[in-house]
Amino acid sequence: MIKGMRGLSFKEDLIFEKSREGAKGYSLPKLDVPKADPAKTIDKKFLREGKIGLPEVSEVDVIRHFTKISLWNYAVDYGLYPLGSCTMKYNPKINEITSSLPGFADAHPYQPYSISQGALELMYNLEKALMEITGFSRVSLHPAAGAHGELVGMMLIRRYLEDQGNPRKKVLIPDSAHGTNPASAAICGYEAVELKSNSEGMLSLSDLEAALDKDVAALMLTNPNTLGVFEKNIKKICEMVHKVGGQVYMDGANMNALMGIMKPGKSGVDVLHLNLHKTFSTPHGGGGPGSGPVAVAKHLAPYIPKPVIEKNDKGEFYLDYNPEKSIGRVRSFNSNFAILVRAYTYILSCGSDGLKESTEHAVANANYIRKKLSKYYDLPYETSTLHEIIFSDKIQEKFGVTTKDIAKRLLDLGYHPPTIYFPLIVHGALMIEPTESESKQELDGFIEAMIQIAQEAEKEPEKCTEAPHNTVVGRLDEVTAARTPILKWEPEKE
Amino acid sequence: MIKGMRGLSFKEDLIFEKSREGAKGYSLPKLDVPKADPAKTIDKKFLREGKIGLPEVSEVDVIRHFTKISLWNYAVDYGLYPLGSCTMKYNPKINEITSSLPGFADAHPYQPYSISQGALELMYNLEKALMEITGFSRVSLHPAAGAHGELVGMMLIRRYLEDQGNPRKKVLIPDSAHGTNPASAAICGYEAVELKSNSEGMLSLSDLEAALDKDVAALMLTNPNTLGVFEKNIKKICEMVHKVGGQVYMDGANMNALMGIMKPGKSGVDVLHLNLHKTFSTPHGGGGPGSGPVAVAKHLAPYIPKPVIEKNDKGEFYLDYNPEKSIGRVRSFNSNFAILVRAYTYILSCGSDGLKESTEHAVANANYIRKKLSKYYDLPYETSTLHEIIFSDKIQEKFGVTTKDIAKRLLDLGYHPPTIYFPLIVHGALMIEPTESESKQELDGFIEAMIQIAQEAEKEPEKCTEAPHNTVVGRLDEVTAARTPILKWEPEKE
Amino acid sequence: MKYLPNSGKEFDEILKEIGVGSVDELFKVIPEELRLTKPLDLPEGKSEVEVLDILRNLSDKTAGVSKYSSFLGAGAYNHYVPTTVGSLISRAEFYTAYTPYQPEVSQGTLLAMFEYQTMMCHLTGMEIANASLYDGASATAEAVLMADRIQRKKNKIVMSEGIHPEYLETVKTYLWNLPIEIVTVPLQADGSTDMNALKNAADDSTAIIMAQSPNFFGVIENIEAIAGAAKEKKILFGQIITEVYSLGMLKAPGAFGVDIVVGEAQSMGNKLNYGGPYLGFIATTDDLKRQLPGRLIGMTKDNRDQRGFVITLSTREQHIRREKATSNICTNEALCATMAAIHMSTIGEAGVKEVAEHCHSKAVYAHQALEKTGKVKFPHSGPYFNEFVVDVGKNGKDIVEKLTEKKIIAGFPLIYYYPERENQILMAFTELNTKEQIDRLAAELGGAL
Amino acid sequence: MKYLPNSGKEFDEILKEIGVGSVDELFKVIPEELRLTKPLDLPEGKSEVEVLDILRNLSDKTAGVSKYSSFLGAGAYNHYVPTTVGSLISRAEFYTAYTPYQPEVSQGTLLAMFEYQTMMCHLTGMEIANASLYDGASATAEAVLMADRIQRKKNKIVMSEGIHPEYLETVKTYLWNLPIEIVTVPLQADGSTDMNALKNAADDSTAIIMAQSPNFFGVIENIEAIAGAAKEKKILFGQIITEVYSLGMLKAPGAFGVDIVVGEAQSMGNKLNYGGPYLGFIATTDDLKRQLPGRLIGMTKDNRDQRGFVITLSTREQHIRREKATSNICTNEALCATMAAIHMSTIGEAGVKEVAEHCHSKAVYAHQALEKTGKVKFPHSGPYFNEFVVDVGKNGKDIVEKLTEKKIIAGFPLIYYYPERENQILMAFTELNTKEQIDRLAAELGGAL
Ligand SMILES: Cc1ncc(COP(=O)(O)O)c(C=O)c1O
Ligand SMILES: Cc1ncc(COP(=O)(O)O)c(C=O)c1O
Repeated sequence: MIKGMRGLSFKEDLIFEKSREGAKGYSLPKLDVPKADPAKTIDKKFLREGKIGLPEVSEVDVIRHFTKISLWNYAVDYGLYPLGSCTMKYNPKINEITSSLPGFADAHPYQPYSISQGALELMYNLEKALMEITGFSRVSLHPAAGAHGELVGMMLIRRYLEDQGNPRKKVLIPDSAHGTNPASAAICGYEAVELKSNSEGMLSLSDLEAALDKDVAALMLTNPNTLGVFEKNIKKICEMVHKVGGQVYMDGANMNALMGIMKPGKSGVDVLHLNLHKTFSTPHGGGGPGSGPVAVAKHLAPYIPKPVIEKNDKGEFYLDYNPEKSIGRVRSFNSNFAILVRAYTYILSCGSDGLKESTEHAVANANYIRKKLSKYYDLPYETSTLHEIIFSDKIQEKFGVTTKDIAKRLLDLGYHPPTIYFPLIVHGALMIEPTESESKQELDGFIEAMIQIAQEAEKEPEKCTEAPHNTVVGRLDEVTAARTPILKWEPEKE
Repeated sequence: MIKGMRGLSFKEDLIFEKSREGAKGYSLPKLDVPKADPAKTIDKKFLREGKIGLPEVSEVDVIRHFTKISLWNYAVDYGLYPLGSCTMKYNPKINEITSSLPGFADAHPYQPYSISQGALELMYNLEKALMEITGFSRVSLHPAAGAHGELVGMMLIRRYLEDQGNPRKKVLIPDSAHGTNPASAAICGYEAVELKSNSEGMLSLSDLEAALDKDVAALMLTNPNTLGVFEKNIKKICEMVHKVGGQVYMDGANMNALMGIMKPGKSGVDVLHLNLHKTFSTPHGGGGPGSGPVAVAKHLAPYIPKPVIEKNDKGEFYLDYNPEKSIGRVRSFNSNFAILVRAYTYILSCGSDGLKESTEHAVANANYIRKKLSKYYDLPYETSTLHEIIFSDKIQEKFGVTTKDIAKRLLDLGYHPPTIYFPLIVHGALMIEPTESESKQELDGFIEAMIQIAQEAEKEPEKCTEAPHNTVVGRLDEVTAARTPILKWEPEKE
Repeated sequence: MKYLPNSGKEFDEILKEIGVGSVDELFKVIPEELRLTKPLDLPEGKSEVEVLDILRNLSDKTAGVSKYSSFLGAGAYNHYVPTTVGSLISRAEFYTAYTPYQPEVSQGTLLAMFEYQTMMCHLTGMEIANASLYDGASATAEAVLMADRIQRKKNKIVMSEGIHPEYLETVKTYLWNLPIEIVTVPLQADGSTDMNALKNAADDSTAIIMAQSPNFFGVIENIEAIAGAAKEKKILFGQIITEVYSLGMLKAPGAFGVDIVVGEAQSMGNKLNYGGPYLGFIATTDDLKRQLPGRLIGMTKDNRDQRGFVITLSTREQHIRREKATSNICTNEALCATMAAIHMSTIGEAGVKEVAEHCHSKAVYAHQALEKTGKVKFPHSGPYFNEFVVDVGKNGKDIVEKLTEKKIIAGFPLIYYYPERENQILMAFTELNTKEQIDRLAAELGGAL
Repeated sequence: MKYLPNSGKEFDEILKEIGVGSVDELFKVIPEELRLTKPLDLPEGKSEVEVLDILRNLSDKTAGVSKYSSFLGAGAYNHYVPTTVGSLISRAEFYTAYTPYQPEVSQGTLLAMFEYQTMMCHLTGMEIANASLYDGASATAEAVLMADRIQRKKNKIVMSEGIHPEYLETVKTYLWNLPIEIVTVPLQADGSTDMNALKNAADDSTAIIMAQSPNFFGVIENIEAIAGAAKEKKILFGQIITEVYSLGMLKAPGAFGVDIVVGEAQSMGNKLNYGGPYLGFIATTDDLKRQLPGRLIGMTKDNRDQRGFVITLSTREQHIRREKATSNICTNEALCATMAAIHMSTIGEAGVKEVAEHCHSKAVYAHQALEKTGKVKFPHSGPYFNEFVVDVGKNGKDIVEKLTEKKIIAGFPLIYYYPERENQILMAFTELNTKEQIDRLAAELGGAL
């Protein structure tokens, strides 16, 4: 069954447009100390005068405003959200409960260790679990997202190489890599050098060989890569990079294809980041917060960001603020802790058996879609894939229907589109990652929709090129948005 | 701004249709005691064999199913819900938090008093607050809803009259009364006698006089009545009923028009029920649960249902299971406690000042609508009204547009319709109660929509008669539903 | 905190538009003498922070059973509720909607109710089930009133003394005012209803026989025999159930020809809530549907030939039928039923059976563990599902209070309702009671005796 | 508990359809030698009941500050969060959505972000604000990198020592690998940045001056003077704010010509969460917008001429610009920003000012109460908003631990970052600290000294 249809929706103004002078949505306890006159201690010129410009609305206004606009979103709890690389798996409800337990939610990062043992123990245990899952020697939970993890990983490599005598200059990055890879390398002071993928969608060993020299600090490799293809030469690749004294960084955004099946740490990789908000089921929140722990081989362990969690002889947990070789701080406080609670909950729930089965289901689901849709959509790479599959719009383009049109038409039919136009090396890419969270029923609905679109592209292309029709807004003009940016609300001038 | 528009919605099967053998949405801890074989102690013929017939689905299936179908509902958190008599006011979010505090949510009704003092204190305090608000001598929190309160109220009257020597036979009920009034009287073994309203929409004193005799056990009066009209002769009415030895029962469903303004207990009334799920902001939950406390004058206090809450010398709260004259139990355990927590929270939040202001805003809002719409819709009674206003479809009917059509068209425009065809004495009634929760903005949107409908009725009546157009389902065939009732799901036979 | 969206300015505009000079004018229709001249004697409104403080404080003065080892049942059970229930029920679309009188914008509630009805039919083995009643006790009273309507000329009700005492009391209160006689039937030594006494009590003037199984004392009744006796005399038979999880193990009442199944479905996804709101249910056979109290949801089509759901058979209900309605019920327990539907969907076919198996196994284990202490007796020998009576040889209330100090709530002291059972405690076991809790119960109880 | 909707049967069907005999075949592309031969060394999966038990247990071993009288601030503040925030943010539509790459089905997130951007502009007095960065510290590093891009030829950064030590450290870590020099400027006796030293440090090669106000020690800096000095030398000036509620009382940085305002907006509706996730923010002037890191939401029209919102200026971002992007950030803190938007909508214009007033009044009261004990000193005389340093004359860490036993968390012992401030405690006051709490702090602290 194709899900999409039309129904009742609601218009809604901006919260500023609902503002009425004197309306109030809060109340505070009466001030129980004398009201201080700030002008007594603070120079008047530093005191605010006049309006700030925040809304003045009541509680019911706030509730209705955000409730109604929330209905304009698509969400994992509505259905399949097959964004390749983004791993939009289902977010178990228990995670939301554990992460808001009062001991966690109300804990101040600087409160004494004596009253923080549970939180510290959780972080300690999570580190250990991630070490086991990835096969590495140490994990840092600091990074706030995947890209942050990449940056930290590159910093670790740089500091390590520096200690070896030379930080080097270049980082090799396959052309299929996520944009954050070169950006992270750049912030770390490296020149990003692109490596072409071969016809199998893998890193070419000969190209790699050609690129490797003493200036190479690292190779950043995603595995399975963003084509869903496992870099089967990974061991060899690591050996080659190590031979010239470089390090191998693995982007672990696709760990959902590997958990319980193989450990990157055992394939020669030196450092890896995880996206807890992908592989470990923490919700994406419309773009964050996430968490991007970094797992490292033994030689990099001394460099991880501070503070680090340790356990003393008495079994008490504490933070070591001054580990000797640490690269230093990469953020304030300890971590995106509430995200860690969710990931830890997930690991406990799934367990050893469940994590592996998740991987198996994720890969099976992706291959099922591959099988079912390859009659209708062009498959740019024939190579076997794991947890995601990339099609292109080659067939539909002939009828004037592009990837974007396919995506917009999918909205009408009630499904979130796949990741589009990424990886960049596939023209008009449609990158589909169903994850293990989808039932065959849901996949079949999506497949049916995709087939319908393939047929429409041929017979009634306008259905696609003019899509979406069902959504509260139609296709949005992104060009004008960028050309004359309106980045904040202003009352309409009449 | 009229709110309604069309947008993306989702089809969804029944949960049974999503069931797949072997799918699971739960997991239990491993059984830590030996697995007992029931056949050892229970005669086999009493043991279940084969399937129960419950769904087999996963957690994500459950979440998506109920999330998606929830989107087919209109809710107070979407906007105005002007159901007259039902008082759909906004439900403050704090109520949901306090009512799910662990000490309340996980408390067993039979747990020892020593560990239940907080819950008992809350009930005790709530009784006191409701006594103050209504002006009565005692309150019973047992009734689970308004109608239950009515029944209990009538039982109190009957038991009291019995103790006076004669339970009597008849209960007088104005024709404008809610259906629960005669139904409650009937269950209590009384004959319901209807009294006609006069041209002002009030109880006619002469008709009352004529109906009063020694067989009259009680008059059930709603005040303000369901026309929104205050029975200004209430004192006189009570005197008249009392004179023949009858009792006066007041349906307090409309207390939102009186809180902080007048106390029914001081107007001569003997017993009153409240709807906490109306006046005291507890959510309606798609039809319940509610709570319908009964407030009584002194002479009825000894009769209230058991158990009753008391406080001993040490200031400890307990339940008296055996008050001598109690009518007995009317339900299991103590009350719809979680609803009481919400109502108590609301009373604390609003306070003396807030309750009164709520009433004022509720009445002002209703009169604002009255003023704005009386040019477009027929006003069957000219009498001043308080918190609700009744129009009829007299003007629109001429164009073939009935109350039902107006209601269905309102759905398209994004507003929940008023209560329709009630009170029964108004032909094609539209009973509008905005409550105090609505801003002028929201009222203006509704008024605009109502005016548009009035115009459509004249110019394009099919827009109304064929409405709703925007909702996921169109007008439903209620006649067939009642003629050949399908009351449970059965797999389609092919 | 006031929940008034209109600012002072807007409020003034509204008054001006209405044409009144002050808000008091709006209340002129209320005679002066009745209007309050001073504010209600209640504290002033408080902020969220303060109200939360007060309520948290009260909650802290009340122990949730999850902080204890609790063996309380007696009609309200502490079961595992999956996180799906709380997560979904907190959607405003469910909890801030009204009764689905406008079906086109209420399909969510209507479908959930329809699914709930279907699940209750499957659990009980009956043909139709309504969309909820207040609670088990009042639902039982409704069942009796229903039988009285069906069996117009019969004016006697026979009730087993194995029925929950509060349900019995409630029925008595409801029937006090009506010309219906109630006859109760005692239990025999094994704890089940005395069949001879029942057969003697039930005669041609009997409208319905009511029995609970598992009964209040945990004993599984011989439903087959009671149903047989009722059928023989053309009397209706109504079975009460307070622990619906028993239906995961026991044969559905429908299989024995029970006419009305009624009771409390709190076990399905509803929290203990210090006694309410809970979920009264009633299920019956197709031919009795027009006498059923309460709301029913039916399937139908819309004018676009799509499937849809509506409130149906409402000519039974008070808003149409007034004093001739099958019940005065209006607001029911829809949200509790929705929770039950979510619960039963999540736990599902396998889960309901597995939970039942766990409950039973824990009870059997506890029975053995308590027996081993050598300090208690079991007054009833009849089969049980997850609840049984223990005679502790001393005042049960005292013993329960004593153990409460050790963080164990041993059960319900029967003395509250049965003076003759002074030394007896009713104990219930669910999947949430661990072996360790039960061992501790046996040890501490043994120690206290 | 496994979150796998497909039953065994369906899974087999899928494998069959794919054409593999077993699931292992799907992994054949991974070299045999890399494939695990034994399960991960982790416990087996657990049920919800067990997992909740474990996590509750860990939570119970961690005290939320609400169970204490807490005077901790230092970059993370315990403010009142209205119930609207939790209630709305738990809507799956917000928290289970991805980055709004498909704007037609993401207008909810996009509009919330657009509103958040607007509010941050108003609070800071700046022209544009982005849709969030990770946290205050990394946001500060981003601001410095931004300045470096703008002032291409300048390679020096001047930073006040009044900046949060963790922010300073983070900037150092970020810049370690780049050819940028960091010069820090000490504070003067009153606790504010030494203006002479600052003027000396800032020269033609300086890209940006960074200062925090109120600074880490709670002292309000002379933003006007610093901005003036920066302007004079054509240097950018970036102000860091960790307690955005101060903006309810203090003049917006924009009014002083600050170029970049950056920091931590956790105070707006975000829980303490033991340190994260929080809400990094950055705001700047219109002419610098193309150098801004992170996501920006813009208003536009759809093909039906309706208003709508999209991610915009994304040519700055890594997914388009790769190594030339203004930042590597991808996932940000959108949900935290949504919480802030809900918070600022609920608290609103009047509330933000009133909360600020309460915070300040409590701090002033506490200052007096502590002074009265006669046992403490205040090292800094500069003006403060809601936070100040107290010298307790003994090791601050010891004192904090001592008071913790009395359910008071007196503040942050500065010795963690400043060995020379061994006896100093940084104390913060918010609207949630009652007079009674403050009186107890003064009494107990007095007693402990
Ligand atoms: C392959 C890959 N690498 C890195 C990232 C960056 O992760 P984050 O968005 O958490 O910063 C992503 C995120 O989409 C990704 O898909
Ligand atoms: C006037 C009036 N009386 C009584 C009732 C019955 O209350 P409840 O639905 O809580 O049983 C209602 C409910 O709509 C009502 O409006």
